[in-house]
Formats: sequence, C-alpha cells, structure tokens
Amino acid sequence: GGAETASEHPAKRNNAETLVVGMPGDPRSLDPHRTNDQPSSRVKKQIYDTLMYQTSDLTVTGDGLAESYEVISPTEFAFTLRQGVRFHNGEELTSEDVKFTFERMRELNAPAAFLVNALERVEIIDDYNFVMHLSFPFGPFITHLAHPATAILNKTAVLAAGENYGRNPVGTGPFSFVEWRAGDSLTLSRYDDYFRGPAASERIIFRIITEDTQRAIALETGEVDLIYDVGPNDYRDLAALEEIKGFQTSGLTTFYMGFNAQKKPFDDVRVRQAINLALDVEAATQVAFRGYATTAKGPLAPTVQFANTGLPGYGHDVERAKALLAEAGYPNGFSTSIWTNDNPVRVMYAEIFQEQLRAVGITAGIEIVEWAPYLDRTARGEHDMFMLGWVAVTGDADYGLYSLFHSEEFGDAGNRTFWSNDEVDRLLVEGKTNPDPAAREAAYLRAQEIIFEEAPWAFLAFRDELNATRDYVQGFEPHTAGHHILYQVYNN
Amino acid sequence: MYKYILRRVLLLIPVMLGVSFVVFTIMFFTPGDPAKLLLGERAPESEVQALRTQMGLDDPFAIQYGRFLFNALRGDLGRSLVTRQPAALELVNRFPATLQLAAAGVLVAVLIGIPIGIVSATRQYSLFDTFSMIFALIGVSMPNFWQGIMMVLLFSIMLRVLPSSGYGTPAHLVMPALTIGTSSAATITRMTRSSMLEVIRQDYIRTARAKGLSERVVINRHALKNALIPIVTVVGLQFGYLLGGAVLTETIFSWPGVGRLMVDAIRQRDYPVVQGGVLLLALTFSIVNLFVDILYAYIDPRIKAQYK
Amino acid sequence: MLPATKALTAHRSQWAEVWRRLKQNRMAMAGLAVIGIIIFTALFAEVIAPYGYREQNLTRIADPPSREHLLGTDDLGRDILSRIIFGARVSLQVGFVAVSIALIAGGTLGALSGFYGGNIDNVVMRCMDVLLAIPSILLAIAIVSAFGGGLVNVMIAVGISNIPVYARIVKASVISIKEQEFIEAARAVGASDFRIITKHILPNSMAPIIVQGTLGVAIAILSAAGLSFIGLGIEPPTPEWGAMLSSGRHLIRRSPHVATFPGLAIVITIFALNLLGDGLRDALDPRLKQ
Amino acid sequence: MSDILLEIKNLNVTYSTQEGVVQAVENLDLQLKRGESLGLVGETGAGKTTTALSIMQLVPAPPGRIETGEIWFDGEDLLKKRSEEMRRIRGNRISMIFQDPMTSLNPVLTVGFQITEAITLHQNLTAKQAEGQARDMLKLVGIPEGRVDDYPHEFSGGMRQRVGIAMALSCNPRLLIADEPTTALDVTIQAQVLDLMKRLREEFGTSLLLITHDLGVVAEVCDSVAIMYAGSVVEHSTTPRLFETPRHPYTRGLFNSIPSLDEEVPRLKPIKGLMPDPTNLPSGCRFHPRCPQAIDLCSTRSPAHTDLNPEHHVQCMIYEGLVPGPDEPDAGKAQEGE
Amino acid sequence: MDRATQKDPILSVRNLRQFFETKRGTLKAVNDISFDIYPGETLGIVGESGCGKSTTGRSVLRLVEPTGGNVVFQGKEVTTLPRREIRNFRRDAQIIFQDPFASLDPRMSIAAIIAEPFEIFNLYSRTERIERVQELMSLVGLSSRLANAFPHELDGGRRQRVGVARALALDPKFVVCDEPVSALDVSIQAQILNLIQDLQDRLDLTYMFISHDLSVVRHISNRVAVMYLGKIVEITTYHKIFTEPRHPYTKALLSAIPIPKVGAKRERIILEGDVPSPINPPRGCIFSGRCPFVMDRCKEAAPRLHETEPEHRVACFLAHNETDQPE
Ligand SMILES: Nc1ncnc2c1ncn2[C@@H]1O[C@H](COP(=O)(O)OP(=O)(O)OP(=O)(O)O)[C@@H](O)[C@H]1O
Ligand SMILES: Nc1ncnc2c1ncn2[C@@H]1O[C@H](COP(=O)(O)OP(=O)(O)OP(=O)(O)O)[C@@H](O)[C@H]1O
Ligand SMILES: [Mg+2]
Ligand SMILES: [Mg+2]
Repeated sequence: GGAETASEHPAKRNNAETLVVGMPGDPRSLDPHRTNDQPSSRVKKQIYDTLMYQTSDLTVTGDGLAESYEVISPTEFAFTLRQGVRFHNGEELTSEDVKFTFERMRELNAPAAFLVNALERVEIIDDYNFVMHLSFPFGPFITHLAHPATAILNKTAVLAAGENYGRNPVGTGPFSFVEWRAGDSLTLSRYDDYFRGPAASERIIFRIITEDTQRAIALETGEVDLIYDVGPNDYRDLAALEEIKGFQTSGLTTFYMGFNAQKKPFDDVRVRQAINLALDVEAATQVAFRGYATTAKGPLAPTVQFANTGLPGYGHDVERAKALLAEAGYPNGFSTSIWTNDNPVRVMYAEIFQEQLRAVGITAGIEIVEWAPYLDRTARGEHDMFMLGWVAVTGDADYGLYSLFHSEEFGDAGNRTFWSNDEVDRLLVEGKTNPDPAAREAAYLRAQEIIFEEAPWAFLAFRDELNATRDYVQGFEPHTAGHHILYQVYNN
Repeated sequence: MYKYILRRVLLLIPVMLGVSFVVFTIMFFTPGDPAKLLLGERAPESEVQALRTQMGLDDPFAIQYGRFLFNALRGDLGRSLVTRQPAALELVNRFPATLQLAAAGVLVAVLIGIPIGIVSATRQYSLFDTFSMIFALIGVSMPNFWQGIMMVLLFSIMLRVLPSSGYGTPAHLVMPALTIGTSSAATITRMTRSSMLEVIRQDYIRTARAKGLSERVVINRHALKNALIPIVTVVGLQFGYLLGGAVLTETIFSWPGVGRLMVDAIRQRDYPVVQGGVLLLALTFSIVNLFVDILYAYIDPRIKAQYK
Repeated sequence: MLPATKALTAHRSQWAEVWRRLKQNRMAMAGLAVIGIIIFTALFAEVIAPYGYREQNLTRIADPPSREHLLGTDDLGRDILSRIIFGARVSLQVGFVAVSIALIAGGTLGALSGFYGGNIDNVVMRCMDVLLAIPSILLAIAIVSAFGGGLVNVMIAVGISNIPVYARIVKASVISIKEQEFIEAARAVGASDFRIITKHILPNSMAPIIVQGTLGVAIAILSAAGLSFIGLGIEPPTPEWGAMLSSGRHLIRRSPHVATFPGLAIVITIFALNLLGDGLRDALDPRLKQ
Repeated sequence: MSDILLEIKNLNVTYSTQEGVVQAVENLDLQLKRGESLGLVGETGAGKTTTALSIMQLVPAPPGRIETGEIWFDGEDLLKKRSEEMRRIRGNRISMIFQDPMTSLNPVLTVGFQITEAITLHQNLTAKQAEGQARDMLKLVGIPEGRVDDYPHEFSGGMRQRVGIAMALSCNPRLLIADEPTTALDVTIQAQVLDLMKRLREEFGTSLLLITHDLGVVAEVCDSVAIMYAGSVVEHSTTPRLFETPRHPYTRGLFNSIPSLDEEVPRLKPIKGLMPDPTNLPSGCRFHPRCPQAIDLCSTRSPAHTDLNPEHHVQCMIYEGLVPGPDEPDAGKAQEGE
Repeated sequence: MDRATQKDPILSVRNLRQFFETKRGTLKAVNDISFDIYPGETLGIVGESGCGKSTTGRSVLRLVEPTGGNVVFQGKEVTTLPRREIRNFRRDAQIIFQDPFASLDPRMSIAAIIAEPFEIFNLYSRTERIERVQELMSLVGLSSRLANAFPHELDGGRRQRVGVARALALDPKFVVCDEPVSALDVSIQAQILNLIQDLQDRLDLTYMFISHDLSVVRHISNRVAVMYLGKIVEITTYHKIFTEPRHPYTKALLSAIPIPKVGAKRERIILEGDVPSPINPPRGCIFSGRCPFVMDRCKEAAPRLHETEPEHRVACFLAHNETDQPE
C-alpha cells in the first residue's frame, strides 16, 4: 500500500515498518543512464539489481541477476540469467532487458558509460542466456558490472515512461518506487516478490537533510533512524550517545593537492617533493577530518584493490624541503596559489597549507572557484596547485589510477596535473587490460611507486566513511563505496 | 479599476522580458559548461562539443535568447539539465513549499509587527515602545542561518518540542517561519510605528477625538485604516522578498523550496531551471505587488478614484 | 571679517540641528557609540588584536574561551577575538562599499528619473522594476557565480542587487523636493538643471538616503554573510564574520563559541546600525519631531 | 442658571519642547454668555487653538500640559472631570470645527459614517435613525443627502467644511468652538460658510467661540471679541465697542495694519517688531517691546485687569493710570530694522 | 500713481495660454489672457484659489513654457528666447514667492541664498559679493548678523525679506510678487507691504502683484486685473475696481470680503457653488454657472474682454454695449 507518505511521519518515531534515512543530497534522477551521482546511486541501489553483486566490503560475488558467467575469451563473456526474476511492473527479466540496458547506456551517452566502454555488443542467445563481446580485454569488467550505474532496466517500462523515466523507475530490487518529493523526501516500499525474498523493512523514506549538523540532530532526536555521511564533528558528539550506533569504516576516497606539472616551478620534481615534505599532512588531516581519516602515503586508499600499502610516505621535514627548493633554484621560495572549490574540508587544508608553505618561503594565495568553473579551468591547466578528491568507486585500482595519471587523460578526463610518465602509462594500460590478477597487481604496485617518487600530487588523506544509526536499527552494514544496501536493515 | 488592473497586467510583460533578459545575460556570462556537467567529467571533448552544438550552446547570444523566449512563450521552459525533468515541473513541485513558508513568515511578521508597531506609536517614547523596538530590532539583526541554528538547539534539542528540519506538518513550519518572520517583523514594526505616528498627528484624528470617541475606536477605526497603506506596501514587499530570499532558511531546515532549488541550479548551471525559477519568482513578486496596489484601492477611496 | 564671509561658501546646514536632536535619542547614541568602537577597532586592528588573524595553532582547535584566547579559538586554532577584530574591517568595508555602489548608481538613476520624469523615468523605473522583481539574494548569487567570489565581487554583487531600493528612495524624495518652491526660486534666478540637482535637490534629499544607507549597510553585511554561508563569499583566510560563523556552524554542539561570537558580532553591529538608522530617521524627519 | 455658559479662569498651558517650555496660554480669563458668539482674535502662536483644545481637553499631552486654571462650563469645572465623563461631553455638549477642511475629515470613511458615528455615540438612536439624522444634517448645510456615502475627497473645500459643521451640530451642542473655520477657504466660499454658520447658530441657539485672526470676520459674525496676545487676553469687549474704541495698543496696532477696502491710506502703520519667542517671553507686559507707549515700568510689571466698563476689559497699564496714554492714537514706525 | 500712459509697456502679454496635461484631461490654467504693464506701475492680480494667478506669473517669467501667446518684455519676445538668453532675461525679471517657508532652500544660509544669483552669473569678486549681500540685507531690513543663519531659524516675516533680497540681487526692473504676504500675520504683512512699496520708489521697480486678498491688492496696485478660471474678467484702475466694478464676479468678490467695521452694511452677493474645474470649464461665459445675473446668451457665448470706457475693460455682456458681438 502507498497511503502513508513521508509527510506523515511524526517527529519522534520508532516505527518498526518504516526505516527513515537521512541523506545529505537530493538524488538527481533514478534513471541510471542519466546521472551517476552518489545520492541517486544510494536510492538506485535499493530499486535495481546489477548482473554482478557486490557485498558491502566490495567483494564481487556471483549473486547478482546473472546466475553465472563464463569467460569464453578475454573479450567474450557468456552469462546466464537467474530465472523467474520479476520487475516491479510484473514483467520477467530476460536477456532482452540486458541488451536494451547496455545499448541505451551507450546511446544516451550515460555519465557512467565509461565503466563499460569496453563492451562492444550484447548477443542474445535465448531469454536467459547472452554473450557480452568486448572490443578489448578489460580487467575490471566484471567488477564494473556490479556498479549501480550498470543496473538492469526494464525495456517496457523505460520505453513507456520516455523522458520521465527518471521519476518512474522500475527495477528488480528489494524496494519499489512510491513517491518523490523533490528536495524533501523519497519513499520506497517493499517489493514482496523480490527474488532474494522480501526485505526486512516495509518502507524506506529517504529524507534530504543537507546540513550535516541538522542531519545529526535529526538522528539524535529520533526523527530519522539512520544517517549517511555524518560530519566529523557531529560524529564525535553522536558516538558519545548511548542510543546511537556509529559506523566508522575505511572508504575509497583519496584527497590530494595536485600540482600543475607542466607549469613552472612545478615541472621540477624537486619542487613537488619539497612541497610534499614541507606540508605537515598528518596534522592537517587531523584537523580537517577531526581524526576520521588516514594520512595518505600514496594515491590509493588501502581498501582499493591493488593499493600499494608499502609506500613510506613523505613525512614532514622542513629542512629537507628547503634544501630541495634551493637545489631546484628557489632558495627563497616563490609565489603561487592554491585553488579549491568551496568544499569546507578542502578550504581548511588550503588554509593550513598556506601557513605551512610560508615556513619554506612559499607564498600561496587561496582562490576559491565555484565547482563548475573549477573543473573547467583546472582541466585547461590554468591553475598552479589545486585541491581535489577522487573516489575509486569500483574499488579497483584501474578506476583509482588510470584517469588520474595516464597521459591520455589530460584535463577533463581526470589528469589535471598534466603529469606524464611513459612507464606509468604503460603500467596502467597493462593493469587495465591484463585479465590476470597477479599481473595486474604487479603493474599497479610499480606504478604507485613511481607516482609516489615523482609526486605529481601532495598525498593527503583517505577519508573514513562515517554513518550512524539509532540503536534499534538492525542489519546495517556500511558499503565501502557508500551505496549502502538497505535490504536487510530494519527497526527493531 | 478593471482597466487599471488590465494595464498593470500588461505592464508585467516588459518587466518579465527584462527579468528574463537580465537572468539570461548573467547566466550567459557565467563560466562553467553545462554540457560538460551533463556528461560528467569523463566525457571526451568531442562528445561534449557535440552536445554543446545539439543544445545550441555555441550559437550567438541573440539566437540563444530568442530561442529561449520563443519556447518560454509557448510555456516550454525546457528540461532541467540535471534531473531531465521539465523545468516547469521542477518549479511547480517546489513552489507550494515556498509559498507556504513565505505566507507563514509574513503572517508571523504581521502578527508581531503590527500590534507592536501600533502600541509603540500610541505610547511613543514609553518603556514599552523602547523595549518592543529593541525586540523587533534584535529579530532583524540576527543572521537567518544563525538564528535558525540557535532555534534548533533550543526547540529540537533542549526542549524536544519541534522537528529539527523537514517539510510537511505544521510543526515543521514553525521554526522556519519564525526565522524569516522575525527578520521581517522589524521592518513591519518600524513601518507601522512611523505610519501610525504620522496618522495620529493628522487633523482628522483630532476631529475623531473631538467627537468624543474612545481612544480605542480612534485608533482602530480612524487611525489604523489610514496607516495601513504604507504597511500593506511593506508587507507586500516582504512577501516578495521572502519568496526568493528564504534561501538560507530553506537550507538550514531542509525546506524543499524554490529558493534552495535556485541556488543549486545556479551552481550546477542548470540554465532552464534558473531562468524559469527567476521568472516564476519575479512573476509572483509582481503579482503580489499588483495585488497590494489593488488592495490600496479598497483601503483608500482616493486611490480608487485615481484608477477610474 | 564680515559675518557673511563664512556663510557664502560653507554650505553648513541644519546638520547641527539634526545632530542636536540625534544626541537626545539615547538609543541612537548608543548605536553610534557601538559603531564608533567597531570602526575604531577595525582601523587599528593591528594594534588592538592580540594575535594575527591567520596565526594558526593546530594543537588548539576550537578551544573554549580562556585567558590566552578571550573568545576561544576556531577550527584552525586561530584566535577568534583577533579574527572578529580584523573581520570588522572586512564586514564594514563590504557594508559601506556595497551601499556606496548601490547609492551612487541607484541615486543617479533615481535623481535623473525623478527630475526629468517622462520617458527617462519610464525607462529607468521599468529597469528598476526588473531588478526589484528578481530576489536580491539570488541576483547576488548569480552575479558572484558569473564573475567569481572574492571581496570586490561580493561588494559589487550586493551593491547591484540593492540599486533599485536607492533609485526608488532618491526618486521619491527628488520628486517631492522638485515640487518645492525653492527649486523654482533657484530657477528664477537663472540656475541650470545641473546646479539645481547638485546644489539644491540632492543636499535636500539626503535625509531618507542617509537613513536607508545606514540600514542598507546592515543589510549588506547580512547579505555578504549569507553569501559566505552558501560558500560564495570572500577568500580565506580573510576573516569575514559570515564566513567565520558559517564555518563554525559544524561545531555548534560541542564548541558553540566558534559560531556564537562571530554571530554576536554581526548581531551587535546590525543592531547598532539599526538603532542609529532609526534615530537618524527620527532626527531627520521634522514631522516626527515632538 | 447663570447666563454665563463658559468661564475660563486663570488658565495656564505649557508645551515642553526641546527648545524649552512654551508658555502657550498664560493667566487667561475668558467669559462666554449663553447664546452669545465670541470672537477670539490673535496672531499666529497667540495661543488661540491651545485655549480651544484646553476646553475640549484635547491638548496633546505630552508635550502639552494644563498647568493651572478652571474651565467652568454649565456650572461644572471641566478640568476636574474624569476622561470618561469628558468624552461624553465632547461632540455632544461641546463640539468643535477645525481650520483645515481638507485634512480634518477622515479620508477613508464616508462622510455619512463620520456624521452618524457622533450621533450614535451620544444619542440613544438606532443605526437607522442616526443615519436619517445624518442625512437631515447634510441637507441642513446644503449638501444633497444622496451624498452620504461619498468620501471626503469627492467634496470641495467649502463642502467639506459644511460637513464639518454638520458633524459638529449633529448632537445639538451647547457650545460650538470653531477654530479658524474659514481661513483656508476662498472669500466667496468663506462668505457662504459664514452665512451658514450664522443661520444655524440662530436656529439651534448654540453659543459660539469663533477663533480667527481676521477682524473682518469677527465684525460680521460675533457679538463680542477677545484679543489675544502671547497667551493672554489683552482686551475683551462687545464687538461694536471694541471696533469703535480699541484701547489696548496692540489692538490699535492691529487695526492700523490692515489695508482698508474703502479708505485710501498711502502707507500702513504696522506694529513694529515680531511676535515674541514663546519660549522666552519678555518680562512685564508681554507686549512692551513692540508697544509705542511703553515706558520702563512696562518691562517690569505685569498689567492687571482693568474694567473700562462692565463690557470692556483691558490689560494695559495705561488704563491703570500708570503709563501715559497715546497723544495720537497711532504711532509706530514703519520699516522695521532687523 | 500718475502712470504715464504714453510710455511703452515694459511687459506686454498677448493671448497667453498655459495648459497642463493631466490624467483627467487638459487643464486650462491660463486661457488666452492679454494685458500690459507699464514701467513703474504695479498691476494687481486677484482671484480665487486655482484661477491661474500664479501660473500667469510663472509663464510670464518663463518658469513654465507657455502653451501659446506672446510675452514681450522691454521690446523683446520672451516666449521664444533661446535657453541661454533666458538667463539674461532673469536679470531683469524676478519673482518673490508666496510661501516664505518653502521658497528658501533649508540647507543654505541666508547669505548663500542671497548670493546665489551672483554665483550663477559669476558677478563680483568675493569681497564685493559679501559687501553686496550686506547691502541687500540692510536694504530689506535684515540685520547683518543673520547672514550665517538658516531659514528655519527665522520667522516668516524675516524669511520673506530674504526672498525679497534675493529677488533684488540682480537689480531687476520687473518683479512678480506671487502672494508675498498671504502666509503672514496681519502685523507682519503690513511691514512687508510697506517694504515692497518703499523698494518700488527707491529702485524704480515695476510689479505684478498677485494676491487673493482684494484689500491688499487695492492698497498696493495702480491697476487691478480680476481673474476667474484662467481668464481675466475685469481690468481697470485700483480706484474704479472698488468704486464702479462692472463684472458680477468682481462685485461678488468685493461684497464677500468681511470688513473690519461693525455695521458696515453692504449689499451682499453670496455666490452659489464652487469654482468649476479648469479642466471642464462651463460653456459660454465661464462665470455663467454661478452668476446671479446670468442670461441665456451667457450660456451660449463667451463675452470678450471689452473696453467699456477708457482704462476699464470687462468681460461681461451686461457691461458691454448692445452692439457688442460675442467672439
Ligand atoms: N504640540 C505642540 N508642541 C509644542 N508647542 C506647541 C504645540 N502646539 C502649540 N504649540 C505652541 O504653543 C503656542 C500657541 O500655539 P497655538 O496653536 O495655540 O496658537 P494659535 O493662536 O492657535 O496660532 P495659529 O494662528 O497659528 O493657529 C505656539 O507658540 C506654538 O508654537
Ligand atoms: N504644473 C502644473 N501641472 C498641472 N496643473 C497645474 C500646474 N500648475 C498649476 N496647475 C493648475 O492650474 C490651475 C491654476 O493654478 P495656479 O497655481 O496658477 O492658481 P492660483 O490662482 O495661483 O491659485 P492659488 O491662489 O491657490 O495660488 C490650478 O487648477 C492648478 O491645479
Ligand atoms: Mg491655531
Ligand atoms: Mg498661487
């Protein structure tokens, strides 16, 4: 039934049937081919299923819509669909839907299409069997099929809704879409014919509460049962409360300060290393994240597959930094600027670094640029140093390295440092295309060593994911990439 | 009178054209490429370019503006670049919340402002006058977002009587309405007070007293109605201001209003929503003011005579 | 020296009278005193502030008020008192410059349209209607988005969005003054339009302008703070009160002082400006004279 | 029942302003007989309006304050009345018409309502009856009764003043105070209104206190005249007597200041100087700085009341025999310096 | 009073019209009036409020642009003067305003107000200006210590003296006095009237003296024009207007004035109704709606301003000869 809606929930609640989730951002669209933003993904995760299933700790299992798959060749995968899976509109899932989904994804130029751009075509064998043909061998292909952006859509429903599909999603997931009040809340209700069995809660209401503090307060007062992305300051306060359960987990996000490696003086590796040494990243991270982060020693968070955890890190050494600068010809430092968008954490880092760089004679102005022009202008290389983060959403090193460091990916594609290294280029391609995990690992470890040495970035931090629930909430297990699975979650 | 209303309604057309032009111009010069935002950071340049061409973003200003106007006149504001929904629908979804908040805010402001204004005018320089002005001024002096946070601390956390954020029930409306209402209250108090002081000095008030009317009747029947014109004006202006100016309050309380949508749209370069939204707010503002002008005529027969 | 000498040139006016009346308004004088103190601290911030506004101490984040840090420290371990003192400079500057921009542009437009009426008036006022119909905070946000943040742009944005207010006020007062006999008297002795506007009309329309200006400074400070809240404000580490408040809002539960003191600084300043503005309104308006 | 309707004794009214305390009315004595019309004449700031407002007890307070005095009306001291009692007298037994017809009617209420309001307040009439009476009153002052539902702005100045008269007379008051009722009107309209007032007064038997600065109006309308200067009545007599034999130097000066319609005077002989500063009145006789007969004594001693005869009172030391009188009736230098 | 009729007029007004466009239609404030003023004389203009007296004065001085007609001042056409020459015209023709409170800029000191014309015309050196201001102030009877005072510190009589001094600063030959005493009390009014008269004798001025008060006009004028609803209805010498008024309106006006004499019994003519609106003036004779002697023809045609005898012109059929043709 859909009579009860978001607006009717009382201020204080412990409603066993309805799980209320506080979320910082408004989803943009529930059409996976239209957007690939985190808030949307978090909802889509409950409505749709993917061919492959990824557990909360990013292990990819064969537990998805595909019952099994078989590697025919590095570029050919044969899949068998689970039988009897029904979409929320009652239709049964068939190969046709799969084919339709991936074709539409390409056609619409979906923001996440790059995930499967190796896919050339889907060949239907019968209703439950199809073969995926790749145009080149692509290591993380199977992993990518677990990403919510590659969820399988229902052809009929999509064609029927047309442009408005984003507000009328139909999936095979544990919850079906009920209502969306833009800017306020989004309601899902349990899909009783879910192929894994009905979900634990009858209803989920996502409430959009943009302010961190307000979200925390809503949890504290019991207006919501579960909140995502708790602010570090609030987390400390909440964790102290008895009726709140906090979840602090390692995430996939890397924070870094990039250098424009083609611009003086950052074209000199000594300058880049000197800055890495001049910064007290440890202290800054402690302040910026209130301790809810790990100081980065390399480009990949330890949770990412093939992360090189053996890198030594630069440490804080002002004297060496000065020496290096002198060696590079800047004994008295120089003037430069740090760009950032208005993300408070990045601004904080920038402010701290501004002070720390002063100690080695570098005068850095801070320039805050709005997000859209920030991306544009850093892509054009107008900057000196810039603050940015990267989420290796798939949990795979390819995602976490290729577009950031490969020389083909200059500018918009992701490499805003314009740093290039032939060997790294080669290693990244190797890692991307070699289906052999061991070979991939070797390539990525080496690549990370070089990146560390060459320092196109100042490596800053890997942010912890902070989530919290009321104590009566059962079954919540944070997903490393943030697409928390609510199938098993319920109010006790 | 009807002719006057008609003329005023027709006058809205150039104003709306002007509004669309201003907004279009500002957005035109705003850096940030919607095509790129749409396709995501990773889209190849060629695709971005193709989309730009398809969206007509490379056309000269005049052509783009002309196209926008042409479509807008047919009631088509385009689709949101972010959500792919028709921009008009996005706005219509958010509009009730905005209206609700603005109306409640104005109500709060009026309920606080007018009585205080009247009493402090009739007791000019009394202790009550002083204190109520201080009270009203504190309301206007507090930055909305700060006041909002403080109220949440008080009402949601300490007293636990009101929901801290959200939209839907009357209880949800209380704090946002108080937050914006108190900042408008001072303006209304001020206007009521000075308008009443002005009216109380008038000869006809002396005439009313000379008839032997009680002070209450003199104030309520004779003074207030005359003082109402400038008050109604500021109330109208405040309402207009609250329509789009409640951005910060909406943010604090996660209020799903147009203001917040607009800020997001501006920042995401969601041109259709920005243009449509500003047009909607401007139109509402103008209509409210038109309404105020018509109200004048009902309050003041002299003005009605002018419209004839 | 003949007594007329001074008077011939010095257009001293009834400001003395206004000042006398203002002096009797205790609330307004309190407001003026507070503004005076704030301006003073802003001017001599380097001398008065106990610390530099950018001096960080990463080991003392969000410390509560103590003897070393009278108002505590902020999220980067900077002395809040010092930042408030330096911030007065920024906030007042934003307020006054934004109002000046609005006043000069709006005032000129209002004066022209009030004085000449007719088509000039029509065109100017329709343009003002347009600007007025666009919610000013959104206009400011859009302008800052288009031209970037930073002190100068914020001031311009807040200024532009307030132009119609001043245009209307100046127009209204120009119209009422234009009708007065002394304008005709000036014309009768051969004064040019320019002389009439600059020597007679503008000086006489100062009263409502000054009042609105005073209140406008308050509004501009709040607007700039609002922009900071949205993240479109002035670059760090420049201590702008709104930005300080907004960055402290995450600490409101455990370290409320970080947001509270800058908030109080705004409240006190706006309050004082309002008191002064109200007082000026009373002092300048002879009809309100008791 | 005495034939004196209104008697003001030793009235003192002050306003405290930022410039200082204004002695608006000072030791004022005044009598008005039943059925009589008394003209109160004086220049701007003499205190005429204040006197009238004191009778009505509508002196704006603050800043105004009735310091001392008695105002006897129909055997009762009005100054001893509670405000509620006074309200019942206002608009009922005493009513008032104000100077400016353009501003003394409420612009947002119909004239009918404004008249009816006073009637229903003071008389036990149903709304219907009251409205009927309002229509009658309008007819009486020469306004078509069909215009009861019109608003003041739809009337001309003269008509508005008639509405004011209708309103004032609607409860058949004992005393009508008219504060410069025709000053704002054109002469031809003034003639109409004065004519109407005279007629109605006779019809209703109302006593009239007519405040004016126009001696011509007084001559036409009033039975007796009181001349006010700087807050006090300096001369009071029947109209014919005062016009024929003005005694106080100020009264004489007034007559000399007026250009005449039927006599040719090449030059006027104005009173020298200006009205005194009300916050800083001259000592002794308030008029002495402008008085052609003044001697040193005038600046030190205040003149007392002198009854020249039962109907003619004057406050001047000439008539106390302390100061030599004028050889020629008029003296006064023309062009005033400074 | 011995006006030299043989002299050429200093100011000659012909068919002057001044219309204003208002929301309700064209307001004919001054509708086709003609008159002459001769050097050294005072022409009084009387009429009720709104009849166009001030407008006449203002359009004669081109403070408003006349809608039609001619104004010739000292042989020069004023209505077509180019902008620059208007300034020179202003040196010869000045105005004193009715309201001494509104006609002085409240933000200027007395000396600055009086010296403003010098500043505009760039006359005199600094010291000369100061001297000249002192001179003017003593001329109008203002103590020199008031030079630094501001208008609000002065009473009405003194303010009006400042207005007079300003008008005289440029040594004009012709001054329009627009109700210069109507805002003043009688005793002050008499002082100012005397001043205005004395100045005329000393400086050889010509006045156009506007007032609604017939006794004032009579006192000060050589000739008097009576206006009604934008037209002159009667114009003659001061003597005749009181002894033998010919126009019914003039008669009514005279009879309406209360005379400060007890028992001054006159035959009173009380006019009915109000002055009609100058937007919709009555057809025919403008006075026909209120005229006690109205005839049928008055409602059809408007009588011309016709010379009934030397120095006396009247716009009324009753005063005209039978042969007179309506215009
Ligand atoms: N509300 C007030 N506050 C202060 N002073 C006042 C007030 N009302 C009157 N006065 C002063 O009291 C004195 C007498 O004023 P009042 O109005 O009684 O004079 P008036 O004879 O009626 O003059 P007018 O002819 O101008 O009406 C004046 O000096 C005036 O300035
Ligand atoms: N600038 C103007 N615009 C429109 N109408 C005007 C203007 N100036 C004067 N009038 C109108 O012209 C008519 C004549 O006005 P004018 O001021 O000349 O009259 P007046 O005889 O001087 O009256 P008063 O005695 O009141 O000064 C009036 O109806 C007035 O309303
Ligand atoms: Mg009075
Ligand atoms: Mg006039």
